[in-house]
Amino acid sequence: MESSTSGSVVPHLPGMEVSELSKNTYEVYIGPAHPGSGHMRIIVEVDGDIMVRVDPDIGFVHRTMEKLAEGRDWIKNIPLFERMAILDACNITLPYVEAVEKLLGTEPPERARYLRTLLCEINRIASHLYGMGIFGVFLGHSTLYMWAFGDREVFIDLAEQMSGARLTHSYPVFGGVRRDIPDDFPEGARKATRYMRNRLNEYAKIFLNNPNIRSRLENVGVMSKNLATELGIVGPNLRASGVRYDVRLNEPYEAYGELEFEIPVFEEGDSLARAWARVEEIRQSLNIIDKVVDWLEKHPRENFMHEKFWKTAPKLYKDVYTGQIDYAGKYRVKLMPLFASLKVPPGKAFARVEAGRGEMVYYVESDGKDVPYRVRVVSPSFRNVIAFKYLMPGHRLMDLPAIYGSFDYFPPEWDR
Amino acid sequence: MITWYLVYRIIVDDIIFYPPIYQFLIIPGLIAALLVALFIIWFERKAAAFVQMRYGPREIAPRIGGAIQLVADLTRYALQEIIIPETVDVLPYILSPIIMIILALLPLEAVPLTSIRTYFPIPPDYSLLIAVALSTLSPLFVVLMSWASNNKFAVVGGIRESFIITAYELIAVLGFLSAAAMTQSFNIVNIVNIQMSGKWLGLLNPIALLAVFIAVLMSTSGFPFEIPDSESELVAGPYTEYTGLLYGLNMGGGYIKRWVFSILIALVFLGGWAPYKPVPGIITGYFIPSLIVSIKALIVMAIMSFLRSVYGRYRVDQALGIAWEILIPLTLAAFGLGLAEAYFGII
Amino acid sequence: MVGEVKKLISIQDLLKNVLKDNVISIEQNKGYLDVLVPTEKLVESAKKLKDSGFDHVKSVTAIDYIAKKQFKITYHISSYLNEELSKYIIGLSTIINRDNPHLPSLSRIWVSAEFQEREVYEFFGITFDDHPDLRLLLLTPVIAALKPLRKDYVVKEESDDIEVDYVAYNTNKWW
Amino acid sequence: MPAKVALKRNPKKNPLGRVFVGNIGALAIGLKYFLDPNRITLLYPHEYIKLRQGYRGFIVLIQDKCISCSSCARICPARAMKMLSVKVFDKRLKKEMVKKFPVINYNRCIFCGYCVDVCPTEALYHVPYHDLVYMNMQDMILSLEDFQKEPENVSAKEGIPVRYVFDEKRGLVKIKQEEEKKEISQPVEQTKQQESTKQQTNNPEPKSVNKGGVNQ
Repeated sequence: MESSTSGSVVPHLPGMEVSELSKNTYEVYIGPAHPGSGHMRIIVEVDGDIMVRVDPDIGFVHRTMEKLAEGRDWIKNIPLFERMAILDACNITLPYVEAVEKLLGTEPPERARYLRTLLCEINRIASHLYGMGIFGVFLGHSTLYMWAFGDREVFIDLAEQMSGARLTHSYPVFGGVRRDIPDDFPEGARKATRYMRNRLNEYAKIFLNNPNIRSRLENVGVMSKNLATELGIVGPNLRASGVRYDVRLNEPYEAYGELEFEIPVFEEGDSLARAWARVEEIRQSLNIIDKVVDWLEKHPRENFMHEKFWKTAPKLYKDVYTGQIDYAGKYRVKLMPLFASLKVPPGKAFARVEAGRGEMVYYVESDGKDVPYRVRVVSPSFRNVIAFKYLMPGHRLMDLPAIYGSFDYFPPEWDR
Repeated sequence: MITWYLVYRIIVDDIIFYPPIYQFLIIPGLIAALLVALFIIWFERKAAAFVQMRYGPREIAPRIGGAIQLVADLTRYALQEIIIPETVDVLPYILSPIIMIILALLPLEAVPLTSIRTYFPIPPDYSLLIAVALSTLSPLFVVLMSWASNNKFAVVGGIRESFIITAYELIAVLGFLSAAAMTQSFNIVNIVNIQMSGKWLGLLNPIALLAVFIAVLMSTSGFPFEIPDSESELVAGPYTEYTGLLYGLNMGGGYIKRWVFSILIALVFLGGWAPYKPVPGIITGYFIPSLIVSIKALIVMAIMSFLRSVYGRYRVDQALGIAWEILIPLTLAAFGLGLAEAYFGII
Repeated sequence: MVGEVKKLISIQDLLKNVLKDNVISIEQNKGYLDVLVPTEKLVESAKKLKDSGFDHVKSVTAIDYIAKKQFKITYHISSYLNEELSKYIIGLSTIINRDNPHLPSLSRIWVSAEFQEREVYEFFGITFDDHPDLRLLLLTPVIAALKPLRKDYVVKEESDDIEVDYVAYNTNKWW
Repeated sequence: MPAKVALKRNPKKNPLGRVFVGNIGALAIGLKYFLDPNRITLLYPHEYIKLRQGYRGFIVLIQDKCISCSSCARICPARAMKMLSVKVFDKRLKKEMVKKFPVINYNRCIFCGYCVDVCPTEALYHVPYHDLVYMNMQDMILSLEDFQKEPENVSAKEGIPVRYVFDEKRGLVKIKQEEEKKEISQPVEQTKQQESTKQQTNNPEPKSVNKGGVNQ
């Protein structure tokens, strides 16, 4: 170690330290190459069947995104940050785009805001379904796993129609979006939402109201309102504990301020409430999709990009958008070449959105160059992980997957 | 000519249809169990796939719906290298899967599969008691296996297995014995003969059938009681350190255990070879009744397999709670119901 | 718009009332309010802010101002339980020296800062005094010793020449 | 009208009803799908999805349109697209000259499509398929000639094209292209003769995609 670090604390890895175990306890390393862990390790000390100490050991898929972002042009960071959670790609990159937009002063026009909202909600459903599927397989319920992943395909298909890619949409760009919805999108989206509403009832029957699963989840991992606040938990997990906090509610962004929808808040704070919170959120997201699609159908296809980037666009760009030249897809919004060497005025910006797993936060600092000076990313999983350390002790070892799964935790997102 | 006929008679009568060999190796023993495993594993995968928006096994023989998928899997297991970790206790590590399978098949030696006296493997007077007693042996080797593996996950799985053994055995024994209470006999032949009139004990005493059904699910770690080898926290439980053929044996051991219990359920609760009346003669007196019992057992197994696509797994303390707090009173009630039915002469 | 400005003024007043003379400066940035306090008064300010309703930390950010030989640590805090405060994000910042960087830990005040302080510690080599569990979080000791997020650790840029790619892949040195 | 909070609780049922109703409900749903399975699996490679026109698949260059502006190379987030200096004969100026053209390294490409969107003359376009195998890593760096050709759609050789359409009852329904041709009369092939012939991808998508409420 270099001398500039204070010498008193020797850095050491979790799991590699020498610690004295009491005679009765037993240390189990769950992960990283383990069917029930994902790319992480949980070091569990068990006394009999009871966990007494839980140490989440993370970083197995760390990619130094914050450092990489400092060496890349502003727009190139969008596909980079998408790799944190490709199943929630639009939500994950949106706060970065918003923060940079704050610095640039290019608020997106109305239609672009609605389009972003639409993809965000599609992503949210896909992300929740993914989480529920993993949750199902943690509890040995393979049917929910397959169902959730199968039904997620519906929403991935919707996203693909919108953006041209199944997962890595790179959809929002500074000042607007990259595509408009195709002509046949509203019909398909309405069919998909109607289908999903029925399916949610079946999910409840086979999984959430199944006595077997209920007994696994009820009163397991109870997180009180105060504990959730203290630990800074985010997302549906927070709202399952009775905290009325949702960025869409407290600081509405994009089109959320103009849409009417509910934010489900549960009181129990146990694993079952967290699972139900996701189901109810999917239901609300379906409503939002319906409303946004209605709005998009009623309004003309114009104003999808901020004036700064679209005013000087040549005729070809408009032709591509209106479908005169459509061999690479209709309604594409061409990017101006100035995006490639965009310089952002100096300043500091902070943006938050409600991503699928919770509040996604970016801090962006620019010193006027074509690369950011500092980008700080705090992903929802990163803020949820602390709950494992404080919530799990006292539960049985078999409750570990029930709690772990109920937090819908996704290692690549927190490792960044 | 006569000598060839004699050889044929010896092979058929004294070797193939010699009851201990026939029942241990052919029907319902090893060969039938293998075929059953072939079918049941295929059915389990297919049924789960039907429920789960998939096709299930298909690529190997697509015309018959991938029915011989297990053959491919077994070939793979057989050809895989058996890795024996340095830290294991080698002798019990290798022997316990093999002994487990043999012991799992042992109860089949005790049950009569026909009412013809010449085809009893052992005198059937106490056959129910003996079969149930023999069925309790093989789980011990799962515990031994986990201990010999010297792996934390295996040990935790083995401890869970031993908890489960204590939970389900009493239920299984009491459940089967409630049939004895109803018929005042431990003789399976008697029990089946009483059911010949269509009064199956499973219909007369459904509580006992349900209790035994759940106990069998517990004993063979079928869903929703797939606790010892719960994948999401224990990798593969007691079988974590096993590879290749030994792992295949372990997987097969579970199915064989379930098969043997299903045969017992078919005999005791589902009327055995009823409604067929065995007639002297090898085919009519031995082969057909054993086939009928096997088919009934197969249906029981198929129902057990279907549960995989509906349920998750219980927590170990919940499973024990279900066993000790709900099922044991229920089996006692079933025992009482059986006694009452016997007393009032319903049977 | 006028209402918003008024509210901003009121939150600034609130901060001034709560922190009194601890504040060096309050700066309105895009999306958050930056409150700069001296390092020795960080813990005291944090306690006061927590008592006034800011109950969790959203992000702990360290920024390396290599030209000024300074680190700026910002705790982005907000509230869950107080609906009025949850609309605002306060950046509680302090500036520390780049040589032998250390500052008091706020994990005992806000538990939600615990893992994020660990992360800052391993990426910048900034020590948090009195942290309950200061260990590496994401990196291995070898990488953490390089203090990768400091500005003097420079990531090698990729070449813009496709010939470099050809050569690299042909010699199997694509990594 | 902004969002509002809706307070909810876990659904409660009396314990006895929970055991019976819950178990029977779960088993009934299981049986329902066992008897009437809703399969969405794609039997790849016997079938392959015929993707929409706008799909961001492999990228092809139309050299005639390229004005060598390097925008694509500068915006590429993965540095997959780089400029290559080539000697070409300029028709307008009627002389040999060195010009820069983009080539792509598919080892790096992440198919974000920025290059296609940023190209001021639409000299780049996506083909709507992405399943392709290269034998080694060197082959994945395309030469200028390869980059102008549409890559071969390998799955089209082996499989039959299918398409998924949305359905209210079954979510996604797989329909085979042949069946579809019978059901919906195929609209006349798009006339794209005004464009370069190279850009003709195989079978442009029919315009009426989800119009027929197709049930299996």
